[in-house]
Amino acid sequence: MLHTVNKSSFERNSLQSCLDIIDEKSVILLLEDGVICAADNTKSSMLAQLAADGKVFALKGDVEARGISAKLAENIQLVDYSGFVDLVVEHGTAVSWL
Amino acid sequence: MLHTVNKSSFERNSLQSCLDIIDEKSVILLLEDGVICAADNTKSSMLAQLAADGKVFALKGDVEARGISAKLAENIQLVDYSGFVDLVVEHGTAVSWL
Amino acid sequence: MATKKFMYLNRKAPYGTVYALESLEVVLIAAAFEQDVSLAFIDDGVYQIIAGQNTDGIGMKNFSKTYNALGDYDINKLYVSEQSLSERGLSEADIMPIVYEDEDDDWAEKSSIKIVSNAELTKIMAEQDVCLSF
Amino acid sequence: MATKKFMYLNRKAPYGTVYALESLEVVLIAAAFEQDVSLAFIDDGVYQIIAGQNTDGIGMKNFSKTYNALGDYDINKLYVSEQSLSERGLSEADIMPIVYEDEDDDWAEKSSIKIVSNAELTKIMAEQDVCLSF
Amino acid sequence: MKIAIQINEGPYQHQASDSAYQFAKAAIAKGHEIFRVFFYHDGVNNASAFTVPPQDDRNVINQWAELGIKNADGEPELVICIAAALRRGMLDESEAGKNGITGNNINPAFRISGLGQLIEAGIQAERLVVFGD
Amino acid sequence: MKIAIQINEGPYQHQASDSAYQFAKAAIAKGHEIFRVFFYHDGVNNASAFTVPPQDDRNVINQWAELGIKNADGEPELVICIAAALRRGMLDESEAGKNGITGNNINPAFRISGLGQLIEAGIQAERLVVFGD
Repeated sequence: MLHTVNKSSFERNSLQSCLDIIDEKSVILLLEDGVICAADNTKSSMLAQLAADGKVFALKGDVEARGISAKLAENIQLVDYSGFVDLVVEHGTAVSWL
Repeated sequence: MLHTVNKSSFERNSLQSCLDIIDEKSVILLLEDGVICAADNTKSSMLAQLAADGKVFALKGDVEARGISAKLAENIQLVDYSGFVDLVVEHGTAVSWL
Repeated sequence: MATKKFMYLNRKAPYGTVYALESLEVVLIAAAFEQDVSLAFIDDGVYQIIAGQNTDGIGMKNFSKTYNALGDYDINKLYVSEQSLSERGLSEADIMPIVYEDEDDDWAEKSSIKIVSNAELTKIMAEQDVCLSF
Repeated sequence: MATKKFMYLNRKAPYGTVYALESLEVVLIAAAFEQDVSLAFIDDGVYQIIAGQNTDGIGMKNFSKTYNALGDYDINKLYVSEQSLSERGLSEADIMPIVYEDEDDDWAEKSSIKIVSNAELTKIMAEQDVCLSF
Repeated sequence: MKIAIQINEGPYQHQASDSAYQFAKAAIAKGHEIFRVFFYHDGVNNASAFTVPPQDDRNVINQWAELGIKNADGEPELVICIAAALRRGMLDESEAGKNGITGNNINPAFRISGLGQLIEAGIQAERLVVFGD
Repeated sequence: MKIAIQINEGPYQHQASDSAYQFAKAAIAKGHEIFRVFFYHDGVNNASAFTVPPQDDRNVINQWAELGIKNADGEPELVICIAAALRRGMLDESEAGKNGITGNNINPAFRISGLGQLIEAGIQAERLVVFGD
């Protein structure tokens, strides 16, 4: 499955809720304000293991818009909208944590 | 000052942000989904001391709508909209933590 | 038409936002399409089905009774997160009775509410074809 | 007309929602009213004034340069939460330069950005007459 | 006391407008004056003349209209922000004409004006209360 | 692949509609089919024929209209939920007439229909992606 998270983990609980449920075959795409979860900060440990496993993606345009391109945590993979489409196609059911 | 919080402390960080800044002369009114912060739950300790000091109010209509009238934490004072108006009048500047 | 598994993911409290009400409106329509329908109540979404809601004081429509109709529409898989309940100081006893009549068991009345662990939710989620989030 | 102290409370990241942009639009209008204006950037609001924003990839207007105009409007009290910055792995060096010319100091160019502790924010907040939240 | 209100969200999606209405009604009942209600962001959608809510639900727009919040000159003090309104497709006859749009959709209990009206409300009123998401 | 989209928020206030548009455009560019875009909740406000955004900003409604998402019969597959639309003051000529409202405000690139269209999109499309707040 593809799980999408579009809110900052500082503002909302949606990333944590996603992490509580996600299975080992799933990947996460961070978009909109959700890219704040991809920055190197005090909450980065939430995603560190999944990122190391190659399962965390962030939308490049949203990362750049928020000025955090040079501040990403390790192992975050950037994708553009075309890559977002590929993730949807490849990973089956999409679950949005709104 | 009167600080209003209208979101659940499980969903958002707004109650915590308010608590980081509030001064000893201020009171808090919980309304809308913010009344979830007034329930007796694993986050009740956030408000326990302020509530004991008589500084935490919750909007009765919102508490009843969410079915938690019998589940409130200690020392939460219920007010109706008329009481909300009184709080605004009595406590000077109103700050909304949206 | 092929049958698909539809999950309705409810994570928000009622009344503060419209999502709970309009999600329920979709579910009622969905019943006519004879798909496999599940509802998940996670996070503050558990407040949608708490007993004793009374909206007289806020001037909004109390739609909580509508959940009782779900059984009549053959929608009887309401998964409620055990973790979300307990964090909020709630338990199964706080949830309103929502029942259905089991046609495979001589129309015995059964509860549609299933309290589930995160591990169970993970498994249920993994089986879905479509997830509608609100 | 009496002068009042107006606080603009910014707690949301830019672009994900419109609040940052429309808050800035109010501030620019507010300048004409010759009130005492302060802006607070707390929580994800600190991302509103981070350097190097580039919106080419999302098709939205990059309005971050507009903060530079605030000095020309005599708006030069931008309070940024130290705690919010450090939680997010950010520091003053990550904030775009936003300056004003101090008429009381031979028009010397000074920074409008003031990094403040929670205790300082508490004090600043307590002095306000009006708080606009977005 | 003179009280002003800012509303950041539209009708039905968020409770903001409902809460603000209940607050304003209670304030008026206690003898206070609602100096102005300023609708900003999606709040401008509260002024729609086109809403048709379900018969068993409240009509958020009519509730505001019935409160009849006006100034001494009889002008409505339910004010929607022009910049926010244009962006979101809320137009009175004058704005529609200026922008070459056929049709308009503002309930006459509301009026369109600039952001200065929000600042002015903050200055003139003794309290300003913000309702949002 | 056939992909359907659900959008829960209106234009400008939230990025949801922008993100969905960029996603849809990219999907079409890769040769996928956008089976339907279903606008629910405040998402119905994306269909406004009255929006006048600032000249230096994008026009969210026109962007959708220009994508020209249609079915084999040439009908728009930008569909707004009728129940959500009526509540929020989004009316086409037919609904305005039925409800005694003078005026209508739906961009012709969109059409109003029932919630069944969302379920049908979930059944017919191979993927459904939800954009919201």
